[in-house]
Amino acid sequence: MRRITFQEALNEALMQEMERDSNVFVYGLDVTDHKRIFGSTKGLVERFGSERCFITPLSEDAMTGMGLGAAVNGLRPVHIHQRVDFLVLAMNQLLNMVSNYRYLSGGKVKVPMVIRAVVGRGWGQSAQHSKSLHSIFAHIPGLKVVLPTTPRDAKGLLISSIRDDNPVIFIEHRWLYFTSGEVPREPKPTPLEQGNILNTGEDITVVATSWMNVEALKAAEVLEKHGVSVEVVDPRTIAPLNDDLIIRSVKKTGHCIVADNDWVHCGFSGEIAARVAEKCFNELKSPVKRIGFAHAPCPTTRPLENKFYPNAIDIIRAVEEKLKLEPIDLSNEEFYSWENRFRGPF
Amino acid sequence: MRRITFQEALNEALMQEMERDSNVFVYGLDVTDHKRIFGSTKGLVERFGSERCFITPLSEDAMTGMGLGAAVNGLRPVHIHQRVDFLVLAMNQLLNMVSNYRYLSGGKVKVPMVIRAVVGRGWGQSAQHSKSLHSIFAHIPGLKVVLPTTPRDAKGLLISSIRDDNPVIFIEHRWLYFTSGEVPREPKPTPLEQGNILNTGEDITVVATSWMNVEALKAAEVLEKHGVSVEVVDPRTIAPLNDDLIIRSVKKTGHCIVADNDWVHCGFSGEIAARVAEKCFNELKSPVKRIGFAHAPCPTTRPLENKFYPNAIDIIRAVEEKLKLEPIDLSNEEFYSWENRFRGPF
Amino acid sequence: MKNSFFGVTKMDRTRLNIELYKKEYLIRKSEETIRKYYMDDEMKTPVHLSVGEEAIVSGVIQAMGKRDQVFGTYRNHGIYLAKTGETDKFFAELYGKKDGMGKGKAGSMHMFLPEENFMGSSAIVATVIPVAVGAAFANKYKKNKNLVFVFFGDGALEEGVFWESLNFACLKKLPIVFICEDNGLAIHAHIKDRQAFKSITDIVSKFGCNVFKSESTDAEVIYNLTVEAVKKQRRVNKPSFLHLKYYRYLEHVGVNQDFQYGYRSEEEFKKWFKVDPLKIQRRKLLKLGLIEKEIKELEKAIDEQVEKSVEFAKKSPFPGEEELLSDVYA
Amino acid sequence: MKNSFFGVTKMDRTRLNIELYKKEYLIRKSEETIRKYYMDDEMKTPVHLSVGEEAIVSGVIQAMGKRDQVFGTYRNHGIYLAKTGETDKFFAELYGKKDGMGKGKAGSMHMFLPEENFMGSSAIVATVIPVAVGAAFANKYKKNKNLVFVFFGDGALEEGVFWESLNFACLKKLPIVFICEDNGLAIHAHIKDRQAFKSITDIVSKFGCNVFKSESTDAEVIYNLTVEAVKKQRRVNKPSFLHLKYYRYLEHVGVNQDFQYGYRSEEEFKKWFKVDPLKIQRRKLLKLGLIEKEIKELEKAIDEQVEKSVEFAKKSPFPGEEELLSDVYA
Ligand SMILES: Cc1ncc(C[n+]2csc(CCOP(=O)(O)OP(=O)(O)O)c2C)c(N)n1
Ligand SMILES: Cc1ncc(C[n+]2csc(CCOP(=O)(O)OP(=O)(O)O)c2C)c(N)n1
Ligand SMILES: [Mg+2]
Ligand SMILES: [Mg+2]
Repeated sequence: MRRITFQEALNEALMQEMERDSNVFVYGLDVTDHKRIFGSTKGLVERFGSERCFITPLSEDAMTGMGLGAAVNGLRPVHIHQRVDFLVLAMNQLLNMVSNYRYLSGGKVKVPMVIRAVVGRGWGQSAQHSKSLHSIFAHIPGLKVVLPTTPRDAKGLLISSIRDDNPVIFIEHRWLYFTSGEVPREPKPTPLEQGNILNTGEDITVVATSWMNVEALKAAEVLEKHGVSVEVVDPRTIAPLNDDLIIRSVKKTGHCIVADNDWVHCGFSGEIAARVAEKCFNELKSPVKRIGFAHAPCPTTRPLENKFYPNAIDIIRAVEEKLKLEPIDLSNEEFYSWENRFRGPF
Repeated sequence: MRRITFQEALNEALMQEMERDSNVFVYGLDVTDHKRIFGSTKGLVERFGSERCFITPLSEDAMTGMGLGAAVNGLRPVHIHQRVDFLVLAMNQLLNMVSNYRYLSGGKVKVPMVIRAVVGRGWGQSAQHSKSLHSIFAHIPGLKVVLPTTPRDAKGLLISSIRDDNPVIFIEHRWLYFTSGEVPREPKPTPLEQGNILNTGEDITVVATSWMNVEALKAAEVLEKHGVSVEVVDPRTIAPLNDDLIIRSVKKTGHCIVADNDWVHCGFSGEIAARVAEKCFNELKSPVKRIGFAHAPCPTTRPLENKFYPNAIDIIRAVEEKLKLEPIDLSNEEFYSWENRFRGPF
Repeated sequence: MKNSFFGVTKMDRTRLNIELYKKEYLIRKSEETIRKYYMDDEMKTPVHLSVGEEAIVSGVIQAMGKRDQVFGTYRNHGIYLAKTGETDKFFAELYGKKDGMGKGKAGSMHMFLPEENFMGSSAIVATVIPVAVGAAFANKYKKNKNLVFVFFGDGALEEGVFWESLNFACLKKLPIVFICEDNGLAIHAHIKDRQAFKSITDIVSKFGCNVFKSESTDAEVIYNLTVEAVKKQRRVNKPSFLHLKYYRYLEHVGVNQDFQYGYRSEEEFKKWFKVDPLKIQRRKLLKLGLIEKEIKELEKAIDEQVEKSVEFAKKSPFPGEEELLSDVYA
Repeated sequence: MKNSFFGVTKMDRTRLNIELYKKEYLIRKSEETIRKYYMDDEMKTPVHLSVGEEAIVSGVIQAMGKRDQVFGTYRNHGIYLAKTGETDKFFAELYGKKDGMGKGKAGSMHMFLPEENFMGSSAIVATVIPVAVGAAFANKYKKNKNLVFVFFGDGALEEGVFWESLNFACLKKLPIVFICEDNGLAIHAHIKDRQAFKSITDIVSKFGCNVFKSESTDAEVIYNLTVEAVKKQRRVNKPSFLHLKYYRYLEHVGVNQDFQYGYRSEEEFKKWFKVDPLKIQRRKLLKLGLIEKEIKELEKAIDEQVEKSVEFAKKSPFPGEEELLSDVYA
């Protein structure tokens, strides 16, 4: 099958969905400029015109409410943010309005809206451009929260999110934009609320979100060479969360590590750890280990930033600890990093 | 010792701290009207004047930033919200500014500010006046999050929060306002970051937040009569979380229930469950059970509202399940509810 | 024989004023009914009554087209009643019953009825404004000519999202009518302690909004103003902003008067009560030639409707337990 | 012998203009130095350069009292340099080093130096405005007469919090000067595609703010305007709002020109470059009687300062690992 990048996959999903349904429109800061949200909105304004793809004032709160009103009136807005950090300006709409509008109408209205937001490490982003708020959104009933990892899922999950009749927060890691993989040409939805096994393994389960799946796969690759078989499970949709695959996997392996692209305290990693500890109570051979950001605002300088973000090595070390292995010599392993490809925009 | 209500305790703390330190000031919607935030700001404007106790425009976002600026300039603001739901309008200031201002200054500035916010069931509050966002605040490094349960703690923790050089989100359950207990007359701080054992027990640990402690104590009282001894642990400060007492308790009892005054998914209950499952891996005799709000926006109508909120009975049933007891006949127990005392304001 | 008044025949005008009075009376009657039964503690939902603002709501809504849409705040009873005319679902919702328009989940503060184009109301100040703007955006997108009307209080002007919404609506020239119902109070806080500006219309006009204002409690005046606004809006293709003053008769939330607390005076109330919307309108109907009996009859019809709805509401069952978790997702 | 200009002696005026030029030159030189070294990829922090806005920052800050406080956005290099005059901590921060004013944690976008009364800068548009208002509140509370100056871009006017902050500052008559640096762009978006209003000063004045505006690139003009604003502010006890236009020479973030992307024309740049702040100011110094050599000398002193600071920054160590978790809490 044809290979394209994550970024192209997002772009193709938007293109095809806008083609299919004239109620779909795309808006947000920067969606029509020459950078086109890391290329993901390329060609849209040219093809569909400025009524269906347009920039807005710097008014995240109102623009979120605007999307809600449009959705209630039958449109399917896709609102895009260069950084998830800008969504905290819209928290009132998200938590007080978007999430419960349908409920309060007694089920009479639908709220089909997608909010795409970019997360992830850049290049000295510092504290205000580095958050990953997925657990916060996931905490609120009524919102769906989706984090694609593969290019195939970027396309398939975005299509599903646009077609879904509920508000979906769709979180994209900027480093994933450069990854490539097989993606069907036709608009094939990936069902929401289903996890995905990215690597099959027997010895230990790593549940990872977003970019952390790439780190987990790298860890699995390294560990494989040393005879350790790691199962990597990507929940993809974290709210509502279908934990079937995760639970099944941990029942099989008996060990679980959660590598979340976020802070640990009161985050999604705690939810997974709690569920696994409860549902695999008899099978767990060791406590669930959580890996996430350091408990600090994200610092700018590279050495501290490197310590702030967890990576494949942290996962490898955690696996060794769980399975009581000798530390593997990693000096010959190449751990990639794409941070240098990012110098802005944010 | 003298007994006063939770509401009086809060009031006394403010009064004494404003007396002690002229940099402390109190502001927010409704703080000077005749209702005085359920009485907790009584007498302040009369005693300290309208420069140190004043109402504001309806501008939660700016008023939070205002507090930050005042704190950085040496004052000690206490900002009050009738409902925590109004704080979501200030999320940008809280998550992007207040929480990391000190960090980004390289430790040069201090941010001594307190944000008091009322939570809890009222009386048909519905979805926009019923949230408990403590896990969201707790997720963000740099914020402290405090939930007092007893009148003594209401006073002591508020004093500590005002004297603390960090931003503190101070969350008060409206039903607690009516509870009374022994409270020292002098301004005696209760240290932050220490849990509190509200009831000593041997058979099972219930970790509860805010009002849920009252429910847990009621459950403990009922269970006591049937020979079950329940330890109730109130973490009080949930960020940064000192889990010593909790871990020690579960190591002793071998069973743990978390009764959180919030939704379950990706919430504080998951954090406790994850920690307990990890740190008491060998001692736990049954999986940690989490009790919280139903996973829905809060409905208005009483029968559904009654189902939405967990209570002492849910805790009792959970204990029975854990300890494999026959269901206790509760028909002669009186389970109080103070909801009728609340008809507004919100 | 024509007796022209804004180019309307006397017949038309009489009919119009009857309609306005019926709306006003339905609101007043419903609110009084709530006041009557509230202490039974069966309507377990905080209420923000519309008593005093009947002229505004009735006048504006009378000027709306059938397919125009409306949004409101928690102070939404007037809007609901004027727009839908129905009281069964209304009271059932207040009683928390299955037959409420929100199956009891919405309560007083979140009433809306999409099938009658009442598209939403919110209890967080100003939050419904951008949503209304989005609905207007959709109408323009779909080129369906429907207008959106959004009601909010003077307090909403202090929330940032009001300004963001205003800017976007004006920038995109959206088919929306902003209606600020200014009672000079946010709960108990006076406007002068909250707002640095004197005239909101002066400011709003600089965003490119057509502005209109009135302190009238005569629903017909409000109606005519709204008709004028809509005409101008359709002509020059700009949003409208109506700044309308009124007096809140009762406490902010709840069913009682609250002059005893001293934050406002009963004198002020008495002044406004002299020009009570219903008094004015009733007198006008007599002047327009209706006889007392005719008015009494239409009042009685409404009284009966409301009493029947209360009975209906009381008898309606509560929603089943399964409703707690339904409608969270579509 | 007096040569009066706003009542200032020629001597004073010369000194003033030297000061202004030094500020401008320090900014330009520092930014050019960043441009020179940026591609070495050692300054790993996104930069939003102040090239083009030197007159505004220098003029305004020259008019500030020593104890007056300032706040800014991510486009804060100019403010930092004009206010503090120091470059060691500045470059060390850009290089992510321990000796940076934020120990490398802040980076370009969050520079501030409380000991020099630069009290904060933020990379989330408009978020620093209410914080500045709070600082002004504290100054008034403490009756210390210090003013707060807050810089922000034209984009900030679209965020609700700007309006909330403005309203509160005016309501409380706080000692604050709002400075909108209007370059007509938010990243690549033109102001006309974002704002429905034509004149922000017209609107702001209705909140009870003293308003001032200028399109000058002459730092002295900006200085005088600011002095006038401050005088009036102290006299009538109202906040000030300065609306100042300029042209951003480089891309929004980064060190390059970006005319090739077509969202703006090089022609426009050329027009503005004719009145480049440094050109104007240098010419003026010559007119005021300085000789080329004197100017060269002061330029050289700054050149040396900057080069030395870069050396210092490069040599400074990175912060230790323990810094990751320190300063999270006090
Ligand atoms: C964002 C927010 N802040 C505070 C409140 C509490 N509150 C409820 S109603 C109200 C007053 C609103 O006044 P106004 O907008 O004038 O409407 P009115 O009640 O006068 O109709 C306030 C402050 C709220 N609901 N939402
Ligand atoms: C709340 C928020 N939304 C979006 C962004 C992304 N962003 C960064 S700078 C910028 C443009 C700001 O323009 P302006 O305020 O005019 O400042 P300038 O860069 O022109 O100095 C935007 C949209 C942000 N940082 N914060
Ligand atoms: Mg009002
Ligand atoms: Mg700009």
